[in-house]
Amino acid sequence: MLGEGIIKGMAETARNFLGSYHDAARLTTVEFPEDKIPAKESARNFPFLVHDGEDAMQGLRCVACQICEKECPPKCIFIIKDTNKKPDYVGKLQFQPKVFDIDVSVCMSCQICVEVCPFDAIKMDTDFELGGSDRFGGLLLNKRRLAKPNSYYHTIHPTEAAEVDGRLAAEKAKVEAKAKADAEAKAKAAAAAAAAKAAAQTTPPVVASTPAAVVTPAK
Amino acid sequence: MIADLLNGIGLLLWRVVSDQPDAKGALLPVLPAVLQPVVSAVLSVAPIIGVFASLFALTTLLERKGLGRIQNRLGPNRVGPFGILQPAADGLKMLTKEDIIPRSADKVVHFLAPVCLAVPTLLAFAVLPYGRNLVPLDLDAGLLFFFAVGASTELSIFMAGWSSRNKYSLLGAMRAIAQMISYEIPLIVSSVTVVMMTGTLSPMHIVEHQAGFIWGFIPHWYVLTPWGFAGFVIFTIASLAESNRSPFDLPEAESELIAGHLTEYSGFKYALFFLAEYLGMFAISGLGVTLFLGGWHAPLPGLEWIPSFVWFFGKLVSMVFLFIWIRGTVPRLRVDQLLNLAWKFLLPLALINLVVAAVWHFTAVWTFPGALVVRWLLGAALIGGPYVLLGSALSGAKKNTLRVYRYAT
Amino acid sequence: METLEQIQARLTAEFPAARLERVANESAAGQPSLVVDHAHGQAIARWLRDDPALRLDYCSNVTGVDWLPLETSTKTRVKKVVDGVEKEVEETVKSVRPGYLEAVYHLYSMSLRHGPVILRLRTADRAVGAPVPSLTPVWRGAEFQEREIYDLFGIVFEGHPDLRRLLMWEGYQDHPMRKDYAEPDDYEYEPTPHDEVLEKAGKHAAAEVRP
Amino acid sequence: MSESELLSAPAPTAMNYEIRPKPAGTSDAEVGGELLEVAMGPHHPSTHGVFRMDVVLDGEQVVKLKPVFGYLHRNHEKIAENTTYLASMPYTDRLDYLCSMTNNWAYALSVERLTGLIPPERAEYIRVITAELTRLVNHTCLIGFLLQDMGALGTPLMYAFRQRELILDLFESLSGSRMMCNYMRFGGCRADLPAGWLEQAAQVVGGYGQFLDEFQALISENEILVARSQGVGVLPAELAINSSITGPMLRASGVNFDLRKADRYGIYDRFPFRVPLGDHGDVYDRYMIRLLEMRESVKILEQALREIPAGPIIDPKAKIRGFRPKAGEAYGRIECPKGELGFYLISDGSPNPYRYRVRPPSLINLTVLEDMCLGQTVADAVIILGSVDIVLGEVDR
Repeated sequence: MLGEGIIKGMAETARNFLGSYHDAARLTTVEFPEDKIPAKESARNFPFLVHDGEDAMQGLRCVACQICEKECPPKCIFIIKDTNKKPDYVGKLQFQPKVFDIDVSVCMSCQICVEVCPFDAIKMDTDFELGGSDRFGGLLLNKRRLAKPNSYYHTIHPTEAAEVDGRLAAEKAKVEAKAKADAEAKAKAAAAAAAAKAAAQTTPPVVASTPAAVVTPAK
Repeated sequence: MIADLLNGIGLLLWRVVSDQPDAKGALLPVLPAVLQPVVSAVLSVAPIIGVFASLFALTTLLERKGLGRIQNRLGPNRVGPFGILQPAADGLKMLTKEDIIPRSADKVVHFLAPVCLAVPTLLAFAVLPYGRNLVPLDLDAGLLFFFAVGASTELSIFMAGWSSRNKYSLLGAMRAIAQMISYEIPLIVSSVTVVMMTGTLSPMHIVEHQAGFIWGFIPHWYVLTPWGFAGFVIFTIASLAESNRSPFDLPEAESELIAGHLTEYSGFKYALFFLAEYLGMFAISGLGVTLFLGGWHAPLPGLEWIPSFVWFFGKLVSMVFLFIWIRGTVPRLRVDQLLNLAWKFLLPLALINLVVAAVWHFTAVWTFPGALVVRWLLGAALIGGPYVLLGSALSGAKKNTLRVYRYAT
Repeated sequence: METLEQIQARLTAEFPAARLERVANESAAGQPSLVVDHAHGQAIARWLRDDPALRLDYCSNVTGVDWLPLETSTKTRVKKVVDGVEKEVEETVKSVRPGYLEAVYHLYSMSLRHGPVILRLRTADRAVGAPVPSLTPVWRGAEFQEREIYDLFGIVFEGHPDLRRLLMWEGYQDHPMRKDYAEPDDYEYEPTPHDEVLEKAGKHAAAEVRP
Repeated sequence: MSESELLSAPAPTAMNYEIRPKPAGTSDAEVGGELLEVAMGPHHPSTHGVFRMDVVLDGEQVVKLKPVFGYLHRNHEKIAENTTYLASMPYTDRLDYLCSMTNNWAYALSVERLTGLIPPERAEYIRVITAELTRLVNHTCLIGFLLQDMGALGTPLMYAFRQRELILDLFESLSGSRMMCNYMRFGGCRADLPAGWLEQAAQVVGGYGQFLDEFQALISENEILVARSQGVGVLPAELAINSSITGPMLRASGVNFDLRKADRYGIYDRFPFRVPLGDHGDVYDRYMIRLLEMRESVKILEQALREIPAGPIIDPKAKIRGFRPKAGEAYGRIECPKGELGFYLISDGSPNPYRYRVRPPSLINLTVLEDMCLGQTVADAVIILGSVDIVLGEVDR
């Protein structure tokens, strides 16, 4: 009959009208500045640079390898290598960025820089309340503004950060173990050499010394 | 003198609130004779403008809130507590916007159009009875006056559309003309049934005819008779079209014609159109309340102590809420379907409804027990049959049916 | 579905005069294609569409490719008489394959659910406005895509019913998808770290001043 | 048939690009009035973005309609040819910005065709789940937009968006972004499902049936909707096939062609879903087909969420840095919610594709826009456009 469908529809809208007063599944509005939905762990907005330790500039994990600059789809990363090196987390001397700029007016939050970074130096931030009055300079973030401590990374992406830290620690342990083993082997070799030298005076050496097996921690 | 004046004002207010006749008579004799006609006019006009302008503000808020709730949103709630000051903010925004007149527009007509729309709309309020003794102008041919004044709004919409020199405006204006003229007819014919039954064109008397209760508790409103119900439905549909409300908002069809005749209007002029449209909606709802919903009569016996205008405005707001509810539910008709609905469905039904009303009138002499029920059923059958037939003819002409779909695996 | 070899054999039988060339595809997809000559392009397309065994009624994808002139050097060992002695000498032969533009059609069959058969139409050279026959009369679905190729590559489709630019505006001169397209540098500049744009614009301005 | 006969055979559709003769029975306004040319768009509320239709009207009746594109053109293909394979992935999100997951998949699938990478089982399941969720998102939005175009003042749209948000939440917790997911990678997916995701997804999917029921009750039987959309914008099946129409629009015309069935890409052969087909090819069928397809998607999702195995999510051969496919070309296509989304890639062995082409279903589905609109009114043209389901990011690329 004519009008039946309209009446059905009106019943439906009435149900929603009433439902919006008592059913939270219907009235899903979150009134933003007062209420906020906590950021999801995987959320991403703009990248930031992770630093270890207190001093942001000293602790930057970035080694200015420029892979992210090359892979960035909209080409919003801008890096100049510094000529002086600084030690990284395992103590190896690495380059550091002299300039590390991200133009967030161009950045499209794709996370590819994070994926391609071999050093876990760049991660995605979840902060989205970034309003500002300067349209040009304000949106060009330099490395001081980009640098954020590892503890911050832990607060926004706890699972991922723990995993990264574990990996880095494992790597560090590996390197340290290797260094230790190397040192031991060296000492051994030196001792052996000394012994050989001493022995050489009596008998020629028979067995070449082998370095001790390096214990590699499971990854 | 001052004491007399204050006394007069107090008495006037008391008479309004307590539904006593001749409220103005309480104040006017206090004043000098020269002032009396002027004050009398002001006393009639100022409350109408004041009350309906604030009702307009309230309705825009109610509409936005109601639509919001229907759509599972909160609606405006930022300006003032519960967003109550939102209309003020809207009004301020409208007033401070730049008034743009397109370079190629007909400037005079472009300016006159909103004025020409607002004035007759306000005039229509003159004949509506708001309370038991509260009618600004008790014209004998009040209904005629109402329709005459209401019909003149079409002109201003066409003025707006034509003078804007915008293709969308023109299309919107053409639609508006076709729509409003077409729906004027079912609107009037459905009202004529009431005139037939009451034998008067005065809204005041029509309301008085609906006094009393059947069996002591069913109000004697016309909407509760078969012809009255059919008439009320036709009247409501036609008044939706007359006030350009969804699903008949074709003249300003947002998704097709941007804003139709309003495309080139901004600022205060736009606000005036907006105001006039809502005032038109109130006026026509007010007429609907007067004709079919018993005007200012209370719905149940024993509630008469509540001032009668409360009932009137309560019913008016309910009508408006119905309009909002419909707006939140249905899509828009197409222009040919709109005209088909008017000419092939509403008009024949309204004419048949005249016959039903006549039958109802002449069977009033039946006095056997249960006569009322029999009359009711007879009337319902007389109008319901044509409704079903015309309805299936209208929707079945194109074999519009609910379809069954096949599936491939 | 028949292999491309079989289709080619049947096409050769049907159109003895047509020049057909199979293009191998080294990728894992293994979708070889068939280069069709201009004179028989439409007829072959129609035949492919209407042949009951193929029924390639659906032209899925039409696109252009700009092949730059390719310089290939092949090393060959040639026997040569050097100083009266016959010797085997390695010689590098440089050959330049001329550039051309190409329209690629991916054809499928909706009714028989197979495909793709890939047709290629090649222009003689990379000149703007080099023609190929349009296949829009055969598959309406090619209409916008051929317009797009005309717009972005500059291939003219002969027999296309409505060959206008699709994405760029009327009056635009260049064809942006060509490999030698130079970006314009006259658009509004906003300071970003991408100062190369500014640099380029400066150079452009300087070049305009010089002559 | 000989060659000359073939050449002279008439094309299956009239290709007269002058003002076409009006369809029989619609012409009654020959009273010497002038035609009205209206440029609908690019700033028009219901052209779904910056699309323009140059319409010639006789009264309210459309006698000629030419779509004009390019207002959102940014030469996506050129950008992709100047950057690495991986860096194009986030750009594909922005093609059809409602369906980034399926765009990702189509691109990843094409690259997998090019290189021979094989995604592991779990990744295939995740792809099916996200793609079907995307289909729900897209169809939900579309019916909302379509009804908005029809003049239903936002109510269906808001209900649709309310439901869509739930899925976007899922996407956010999976990929980090609600719409620009950038989730799939060549040979798998980027990140594994977070803890509790499957349960949350099952809950959302479980509630979808109720939403669809409510939506149907709200509007599907509405007389105005029925009157507005039945018999409007009819697209015959032959014309649809010849014009390369794909997706729900094709199926509404009664052609049984769904790439999930025809190509069986991914692991779609494991899901016994059905393909709804329309018989009339009008706007109502296109609307209903989408509603019915959503119900099938819900079934697929329920099965996939139940059966998803544990395991790796990316092919171990996949390289994130220094990705250089062998020279060659590949065309991969999937059934994205709007139709067939294809990526055609030519590699010359360098890190950047030599040719990168998107086959945009939105654009190609517009081929028949004029045919569907002729003889209809302006109001119909708007809903016909709405029923085609275009996203300008994809049309203009």
